Amino acid sequence: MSTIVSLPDQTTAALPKRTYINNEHGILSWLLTADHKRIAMLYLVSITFFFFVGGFFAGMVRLELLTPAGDLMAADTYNKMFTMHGIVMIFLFLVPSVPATLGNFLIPIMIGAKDLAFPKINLLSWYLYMIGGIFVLTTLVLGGVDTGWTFTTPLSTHYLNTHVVTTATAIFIAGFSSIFTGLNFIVTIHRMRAPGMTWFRLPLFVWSNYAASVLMVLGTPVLAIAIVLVALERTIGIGVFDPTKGGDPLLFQHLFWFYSHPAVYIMILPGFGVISEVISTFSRKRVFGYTAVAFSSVAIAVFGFFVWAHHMFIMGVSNYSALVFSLLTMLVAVPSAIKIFNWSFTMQKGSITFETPMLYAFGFIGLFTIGGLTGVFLGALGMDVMLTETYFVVAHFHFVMVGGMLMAFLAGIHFWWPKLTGRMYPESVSKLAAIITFVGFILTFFPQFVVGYLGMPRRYHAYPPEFQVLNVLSTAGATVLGVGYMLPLLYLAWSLKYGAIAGNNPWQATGLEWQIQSPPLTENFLETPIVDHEAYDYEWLERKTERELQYVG
Amino acid sequence: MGISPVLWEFLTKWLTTSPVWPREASTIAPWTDALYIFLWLMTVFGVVLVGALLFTFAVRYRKERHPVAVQIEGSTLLEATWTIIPLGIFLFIFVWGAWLYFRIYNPPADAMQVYVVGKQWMWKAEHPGGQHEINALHVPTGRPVQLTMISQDVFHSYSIPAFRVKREVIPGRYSTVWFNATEPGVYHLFCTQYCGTLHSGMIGEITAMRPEDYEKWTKESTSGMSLAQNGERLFASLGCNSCHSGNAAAAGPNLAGVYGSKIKMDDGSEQLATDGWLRDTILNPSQHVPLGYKPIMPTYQGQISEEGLIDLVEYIKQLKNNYRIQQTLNTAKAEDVAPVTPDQKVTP
Amino acid sequence: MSDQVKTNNNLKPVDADQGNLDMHDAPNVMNPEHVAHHIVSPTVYLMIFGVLMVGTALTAGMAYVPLGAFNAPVAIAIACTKAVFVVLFFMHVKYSSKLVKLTVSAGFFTFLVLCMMSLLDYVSRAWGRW
Amino acid sequence: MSLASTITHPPEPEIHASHDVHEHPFYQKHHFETAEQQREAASFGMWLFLLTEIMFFGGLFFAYLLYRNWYYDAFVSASNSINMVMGLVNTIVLIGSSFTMAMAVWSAEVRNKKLLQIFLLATVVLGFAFLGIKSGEYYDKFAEHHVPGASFDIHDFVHPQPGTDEKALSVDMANKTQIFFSLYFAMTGVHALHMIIGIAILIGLLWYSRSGIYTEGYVQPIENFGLYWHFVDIVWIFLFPLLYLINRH
Repeated sequence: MSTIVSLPDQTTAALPKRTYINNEHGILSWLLTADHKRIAMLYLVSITFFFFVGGFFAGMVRLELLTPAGDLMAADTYNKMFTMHGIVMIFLFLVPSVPATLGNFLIPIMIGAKDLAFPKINLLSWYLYMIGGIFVLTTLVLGGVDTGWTFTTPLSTHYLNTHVVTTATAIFIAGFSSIFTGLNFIVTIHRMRAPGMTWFRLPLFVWSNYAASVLMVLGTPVLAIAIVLVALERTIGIGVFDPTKGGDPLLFQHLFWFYSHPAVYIMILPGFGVISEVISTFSRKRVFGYTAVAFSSVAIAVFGFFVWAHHMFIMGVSNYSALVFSLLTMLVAVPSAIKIFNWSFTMQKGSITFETPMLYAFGFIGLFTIGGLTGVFLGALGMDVMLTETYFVVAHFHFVMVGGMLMAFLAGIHFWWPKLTGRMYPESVSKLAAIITFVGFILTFFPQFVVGYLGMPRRYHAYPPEFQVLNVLSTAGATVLGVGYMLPLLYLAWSLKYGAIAGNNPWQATGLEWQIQSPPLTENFLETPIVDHEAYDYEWLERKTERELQYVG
Repeated sequence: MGISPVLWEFLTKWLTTSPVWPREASTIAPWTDALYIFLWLMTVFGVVLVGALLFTFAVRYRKERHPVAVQIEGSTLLEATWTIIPLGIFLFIFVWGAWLYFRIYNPPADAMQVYVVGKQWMWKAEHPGGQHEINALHVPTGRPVQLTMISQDVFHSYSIPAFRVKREVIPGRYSTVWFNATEPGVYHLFCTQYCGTLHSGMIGEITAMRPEDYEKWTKESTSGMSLAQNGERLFASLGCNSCHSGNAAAAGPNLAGVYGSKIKMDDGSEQLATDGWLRDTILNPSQHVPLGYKPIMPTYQGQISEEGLIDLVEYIKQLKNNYRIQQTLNTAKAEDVAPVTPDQKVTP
Repeated sequence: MSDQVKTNNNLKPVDADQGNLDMHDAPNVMNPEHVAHHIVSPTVYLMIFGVLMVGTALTAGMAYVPLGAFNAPVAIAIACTKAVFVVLFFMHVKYSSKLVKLTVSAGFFTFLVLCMMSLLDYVSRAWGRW
Repeated sequence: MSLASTITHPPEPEIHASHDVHEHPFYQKHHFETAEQQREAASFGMWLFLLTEIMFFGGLFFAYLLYRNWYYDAFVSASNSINMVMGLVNTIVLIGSSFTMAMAVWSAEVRNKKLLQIFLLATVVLGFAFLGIKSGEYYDKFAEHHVPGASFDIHDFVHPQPGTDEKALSVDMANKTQIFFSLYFAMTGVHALHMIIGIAILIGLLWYSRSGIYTEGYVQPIENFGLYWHFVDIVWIFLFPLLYLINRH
């Protein structure tokens, strides 16, 4: 099979002498760094850690559900397991995953800047993330929390004896980490673009991270205040959400979902950006309908703020407002459809090769299509009555977040691994991992659609025996999925030392990040680059390569 | 070559006992299923379409066959196509879904009433005739049944998958759901909103019975006191009757026939007397002062349980005239109002 | 090297679209079209301070005038006026770039979305039988 | 050397060392092209942060809006029970501190170190004055058992002091005053927290202003802090009528 990978001659190639990695030495040079690339690496290590922590809880949940009886662990232990799974995965993995690692590393380079606008705030946001993470781990050590990641009042405020306030603090702090990341990105993208780098020359990865950042900045504070009020209600006993004092528990739901619905776009939008880059590169073709894809990201960000009450259709919002929110939910589905078709048509008349990131991107498109369309099920009012709070929701959410976001994250990690580290990952084993992940994913989550329509509620510790077969399939799939996620951890670690030297531009991609050495210098560019070409202009790349050959020759 | 017994058992179990489609046991179920099937057809269509595009392009334009890419900017016509067509489909689904939603949550006027109180971690059902059930509900087939539900503590959710209905049970206010069972049988009842440690234990059985069987069951399981009778006793023991006596000079308004009517308030607004409104007037009387009355009614917040409130609401709903109230006034002791079965306690 | 930087300064914005989306984005090496740093004079500050004091007196006084349902809108209107003065002059938004103006309005817009879309639920709960 | 190849083939680091030949102000960070770019980035960043603050307070303001409409009578009585004069004085103090802060920014812009320090100090003093009055108010509420929680008591609202023209609330409505006080303490508490953080930063700025960096062109920290301080002022401009002035009589 043909490939576009063009590596330097391995016998003579070496990593660049001076890179952001070897610029300074010692643990302090990492912990006190202001370099966005180093902070990205710190994030990469920490979110990987928390991903496997969250994955462990997921494994325990699946293991418990192997049998209908609640026999592996006690009910409250199980409740703690899925709560910790949700909190760790959402606040400590999904929200920061692509933006804080790949976005942090690449956005300044892609727009031709030397760093993010506020390097110290960038470092601060990593520390806030870590403090949030430590609070979550503290909760674990103290005995866990069992509110579910949604913190439904009055359950979380009055009826649980677990460490709700510690967890609330964790989420509050981690929330500020994400606010600062988003703030930094927005300022950087507005103010730090290189000469000639107009808005419509930005790579789509930058557009989608920009849209996600807007959501972070505007949405997260509302979650923060809601969580503060929950903590105050638990500790002091104020009564804003307490029905016995005249408060409205639905107000908490409104405030919570005002953030937490846009939060799913915070999670998925950067993934969209990765897929745009990957599909374009391996099709050697400009993204079909660049402006449509860019504006659909913005449209998702804007519409994302108008649909939150679709999480509350049966919770007692008025039926009239349910109608409005359902209609708006249908509208927000359209930009995602636009993206899917544009990615597909990007491949048309391309010159396609099938490296690992491309396989993950294929997986992403397939799974995200299912995940997105099953979201329409839940947005349709009458259907939502049957499906909400069942495993159908769980399956839908995981199709979007794991099938979509995690696939995109892995695609991105493989795609930019040569840039991050200067070395290639091993191609064949990574392809195998991509396929295992895909198969394991389908096996894990597809049965959950079926069992969800049968009526199996989510967050159930024990369930009626007739649901067992589907649950067994799901648990079996989770095992496969686990292998699929362990593999990249192992071979990527291996490649740090033994991977082939990647050279500047192994994929022959057009982004500015591929025009500099890998791994990059601390200052990214020696001279501020001047951009005189559109994004994904492969002809420009060809001309440039020719010129360089002449120049060198 | 023998097959592993574990695998064998798994396979047979799979084939024999594992449903992949929930039973259709209410009038709404086929409609929900129709939308569900339509949505899956749309999903399959979408996935096949995208899959076919990806596959065709991947085969036709792979590097071996198509070494040089042709750069295409995009196409406004195509963009418009895949904006407008999905939008049309989604809007069609919106209309269908909204129609179904209003069908599910808009109860027919003649529906039979059952009250449900949710608490950690059990469901209490109360029939107007005085039948009390825990984690169970008996309903007749062929007749619309409306549940009026409230939670004593946290959010719960009353879900009957076989009937395709579900509604959140909220602390502090009534929510309702209705269904019309078609098939006699025993069905799952789940609490689907996470409600604490024993969330997965908050389950029960819905028994749909033929109307004649249901009649029989009603007779056999009555406690002897209807909810309205309980309500009447509470009404007297709490002293409600002293003001709401129906006399022209009474300090409180006449309650007979009040249910379902629109009431003029002293702030000029009109309020509709629903179940939830009646409940709220007992707990927050100062927010519901009718025109021409003084805000003198004390609150009964914390003095009546949700079950007691249901009894009172049911009593007021059934008051067609003031005869019963007059009766309670004429009786010296509240306890003597109605015959009391020994095992029934007045809910304080 | 410095030669090259100088030639960069002469480079005109390449894309006409640049101006439309964001009047003010490219780094200022390239794009001289940014709002000059405007120093607001103490006289202006003092005048605004006076306006705010008058507003405070007015809002406190109006609270004692029985206007029925109009007390709240009047109080909010006065508060909004005061806030606009602070934003425009103390916070220099009057002299700032369009981007800052856009940011301020985006904040209030999102706040309005939160209020209006939630109120949509609360207001319509009382309608109809369910 | 073509432009494109500059990007691709960076010159050797040795050459690079001599790059920074043109003059930069001492406060310009290396990753900005000009001081002006840095200033605008910082100011835009501050505005974005204030955007998040709007949404942070926004959740509280929405809760207030909702419950005020639900429990208007309780809100009126509870609002009348808090000391309006203290609130008014605090409004004047805070607007005054906003004025001195604006003057501090001006002093930095015209590079007058002495004036800058005076105005910063005045802002600190006024900030403390605000907090002092606020804590007096909190103390009153505490003594009256108006702090939500276990010791909350509705007696004052059910049986108002004779002699005042305060309307007696029925018990069920009086219970709702707890929601007012919950919001009162949450809103003024979060606001006071912002004041405390602000004063801490102010003291820091005052300390560093001794070296004169802010009066030699590096106006940005003063200016950005000014934005924050004015924002806190704006929040109070709304809190004052909303919490203290509901249907006063």
